[in-house]
Amino acid sequence: MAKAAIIGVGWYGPRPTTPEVSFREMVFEAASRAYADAGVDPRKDVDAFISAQEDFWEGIAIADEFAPEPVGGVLRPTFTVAGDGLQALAHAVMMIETGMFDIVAVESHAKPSDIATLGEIYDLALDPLHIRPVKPANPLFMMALDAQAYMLRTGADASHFALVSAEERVRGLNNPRASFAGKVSIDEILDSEPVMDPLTRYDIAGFADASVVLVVARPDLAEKYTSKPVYIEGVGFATETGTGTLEWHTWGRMPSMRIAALRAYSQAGIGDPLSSTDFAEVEDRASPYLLMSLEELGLAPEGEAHKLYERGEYEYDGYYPVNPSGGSLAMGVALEATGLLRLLEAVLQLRGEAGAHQLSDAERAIVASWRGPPTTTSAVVVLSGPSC
Amino acid sequence: MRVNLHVKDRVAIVGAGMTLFRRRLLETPRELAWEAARQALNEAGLTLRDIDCIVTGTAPDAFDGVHFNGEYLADGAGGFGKPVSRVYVGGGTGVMVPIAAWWHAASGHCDTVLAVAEEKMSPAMPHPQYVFAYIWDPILERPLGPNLIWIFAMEMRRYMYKCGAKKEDIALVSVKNKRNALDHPAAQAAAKITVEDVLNSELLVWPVNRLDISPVSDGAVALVIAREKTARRITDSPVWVEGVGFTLDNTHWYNRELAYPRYVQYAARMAYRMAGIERPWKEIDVAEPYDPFDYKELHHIEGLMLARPCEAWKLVKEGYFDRDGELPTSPSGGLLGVGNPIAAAGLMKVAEIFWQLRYEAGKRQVKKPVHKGVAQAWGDLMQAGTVIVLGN
Amino acid sequence: MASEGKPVNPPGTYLKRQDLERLPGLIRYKPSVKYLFAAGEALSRFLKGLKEGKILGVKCPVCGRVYVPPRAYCEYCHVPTSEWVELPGTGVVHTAVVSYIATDRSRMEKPEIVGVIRLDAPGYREDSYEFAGLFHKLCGVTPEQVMDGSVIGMKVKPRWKPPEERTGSITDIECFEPVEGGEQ
Amino acid sequence: MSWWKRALPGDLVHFPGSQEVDHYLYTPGLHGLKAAELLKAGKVPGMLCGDQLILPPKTFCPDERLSEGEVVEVEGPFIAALVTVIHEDFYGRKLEEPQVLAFITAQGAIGGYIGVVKASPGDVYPGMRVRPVFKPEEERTGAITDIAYWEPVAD
Repeated sequence: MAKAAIIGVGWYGPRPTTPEVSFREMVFEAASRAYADAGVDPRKDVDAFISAQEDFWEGIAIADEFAPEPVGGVLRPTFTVAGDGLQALAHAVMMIETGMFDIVAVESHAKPSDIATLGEIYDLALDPLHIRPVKPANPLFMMALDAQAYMLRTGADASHFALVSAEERVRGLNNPRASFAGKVSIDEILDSEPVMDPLTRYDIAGFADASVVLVVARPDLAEKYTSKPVYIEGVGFATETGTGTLEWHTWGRMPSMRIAALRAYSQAGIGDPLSSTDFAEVEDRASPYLLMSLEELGLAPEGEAHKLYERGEYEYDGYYPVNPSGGSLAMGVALEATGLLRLLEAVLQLRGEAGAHQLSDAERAIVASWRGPPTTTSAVVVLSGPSC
Repeated sequence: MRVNLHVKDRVAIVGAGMTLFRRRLLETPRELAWEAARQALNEAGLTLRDIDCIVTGTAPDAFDGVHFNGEYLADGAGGFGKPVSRVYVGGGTGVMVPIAAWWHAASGHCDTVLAVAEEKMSPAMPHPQYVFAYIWDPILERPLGPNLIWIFAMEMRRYMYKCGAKKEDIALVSVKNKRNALDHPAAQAAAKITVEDVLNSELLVWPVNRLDISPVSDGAVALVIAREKTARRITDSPVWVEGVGFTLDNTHWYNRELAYPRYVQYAARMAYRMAGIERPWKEIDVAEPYDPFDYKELHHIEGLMLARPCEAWKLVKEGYFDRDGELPTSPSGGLLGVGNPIAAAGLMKVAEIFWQLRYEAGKRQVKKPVHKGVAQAWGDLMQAGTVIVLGN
Repeated sequence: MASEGKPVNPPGTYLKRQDLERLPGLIRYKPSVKYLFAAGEALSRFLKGLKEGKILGVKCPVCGRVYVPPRAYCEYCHVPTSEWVELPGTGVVHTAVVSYIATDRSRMEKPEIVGVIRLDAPGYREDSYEFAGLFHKLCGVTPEQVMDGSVIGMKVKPRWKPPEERTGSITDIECFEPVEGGEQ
Repeated sequence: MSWWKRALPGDLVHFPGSQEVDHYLYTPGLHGLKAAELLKAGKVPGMLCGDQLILPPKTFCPDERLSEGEVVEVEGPFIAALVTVIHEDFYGRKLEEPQVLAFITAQGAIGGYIGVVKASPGDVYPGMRVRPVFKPEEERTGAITDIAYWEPVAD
């Protein structure tokens, strides 16, 4: 039994910079497309609106002030989730399941091109007592430590990360939303300058401006609005520990993603995700996380993800395609909109509207997101398409 | 608004806890969350093992001085390997937290939820007022060098003009709430003061004097929320969440009438409808309207439809809202008396209604018998209304 | 004593200001948090108008509302706005206050009067609740006029900075001042 | 989306802004006050939750009762369990000198410290033994920065 249905999607970007629009105008464009896609009037048909954003990304203290106007939520139930867009989606699902809301709109946007000191804002995310004063030279250091822990545990090496980075960036050439795509070889990556051992700049995703809006409905109402509903069968999210205790994190693993996945799978009635779903869009803001995600999501046996990846099992035409979109490495990290961008890719696949990178077999999918360093929160969604 | 009244599961509050509210606390933000969470768990007789999900609230991050403040607090709120999410609507956050916790439980996703709100304003130097400069529109408003108090003063001035209230009428709210707070063990700004004291305190932005305003505070509050079956196992006296409502008005506050908070009224209507309340002024026994400024309590009493527009200030004069009055408001002492750690202050109001409905408020217990109470918070650029109706 | 009441013994360790500064293990940190906000199409045009001494608004094709400051969309109809209009700039004071403190709460040497100006918008579908308007400073009025209420409803107009000093900012308008003989 | 869009060169405004305060003062918290005494004495603080040693001390334990931990001295030995050499900052600018950053734990402990290891990038590896080097006593403030850096210990 589906918990909710996505009846409309709209987006703007993702692109490394969008000087032509304010963040509000960007949200309005994405929202207009989503409501047109769903055939709903936000001022009459939508019962509540959720925005996923964070103050320091926005440059505004209590940034939710600016949420209602562009999304159509003025004088309506509107609020903000400080988390990845998939967490906001989880709230929408819960709201619908109470029986009190029929249609909920979910919005998330990112304008990293508006931020002049993005690195220093990442510094502000580090624990002020134990980590920030140590002055790590790069606030994303968690990615390198996780990568090394993963290597030590599984025997993977830098060439496996390079393989993921090359594969994803090449794959993005088929995706019009992938600004960071391009042809690059494994050797080029391995020979390039390291950023933080063992990661090169090819292994770390860039940042992108984007806005994504979803229209989510009670599942039994979906067909009233669209012939192509995408159903949410399960949604889970979890936090491993706070950033105030990042040192307690299990390095080289993403326990939060495992917990989130198990919740989502149990709701969807999934035992083995590999045989019950057709493809996945998973976390990859640094290449090692793609491999870690595969294990945490149960898509690869413990410690084997890099070997299966090397064998081509997760290629576009492999046994189980992972990130047919090219992932964040090709599309960029859109701050809190990252999860929704990946969900958008999955929705388009399930609706058969993915264009040049449409999979032939796409009926059920997994989407997983992580909020990025130094956080330990993940969210996982199980989706099924109209033909499922 | 379309509201389906057939909600799947009844949800109750079964425990509450809070820290002291003070201008400057030694505890880190996550320690504050921890202390409040632990108190709430203890009061409910539970441990973290019994908790399925966690909802946190805090806003804005530039007070604590930590980006991803929700993530930073997560472990303090008990978020180890559990679903944790943070919601916010500025000052309305404190009541938004139990609203979100409500749907975590009412949807069947979680049996028990720990709802924690925290704010530590004191790290921002030289004065937390700095941070309030950033709530304004960066292009149209910040270049004018605004101070947060301007916005309230402008609203208060408009209310006075429209409703004929005078500064001394409004000051009575501050006198009442600070007096009520004398009986609150966590209170920061409890005092026996007179209207003259308010009028003679430092003039900040006419018509606002220092004693018209709640103080700068650190603090945290936590609630334990559970679905009906579990709630009845935990306690003999659960307090039911009977209605929830929330509304955001537009960002452009200077494009609308400021004398009446229609966003609070919309949120209240949503909550009352869910709770089956048709005549709130008769059916509500005790209320905690949001009172960061004294006139704000009047504004919100009217928005909550507990008094007619422009009449709340007259009723205050008659003692109607006193603890032994017809409809006691802010028996806790409110933000003016207990203190105002933004998000935590709103949740403190919900905790007060919880204690009132359990007859556990001690000296603060209102005189009349209580069955239904309402708590409300407000925030952003005079645009957010969050309302929760509780019943015993 | 029936009960002391909840909460019982709320925890927390209060610090005096001077004790805070002396705390062992205290961390002092200077943040660097800067932005360059893309104003977008609507506000960019509005700011350009200010530089030219014009107050521009934009109209909703569905409900007819005139938005000042302009937005690319109507927030009530959720449609793109269509026609640009130039407003005369005159209006009435909706509310006004006298500020004795600056942004950082330090006391100002000279009090400042600020308020909301409800702008005249010919062709605007008037509404008792919503209106075209700006938040700005007021000059040429006294604190006493604010306090006795005579400033509310007063007819005002923008006092522009000289053209060469304008930068395309809301501060290109120095303040709003009373229109001669236009009181009430 | 509006019909009047045109975006001529020079038309679009970018407006500077910030979200800064003058500075933040972060209080050390309950555990921090106790840890400060140890740090000032040139000792590494940890936390006991029952018999389990946890680094760094964070006041409360990750157990079901959120019980309060006990701040204790950790004598070591310390191991740089994970080590990265940082070559570029967030903006892709090459550092003048690469920084060796490690996750440093103690035998039998959960958690650890994030710390800078003073060593040549070619000489570091995960699992290497390190020891803290404290600032001179008169410069210590009780903060984590009292540990100036960590250095390798010859095996």
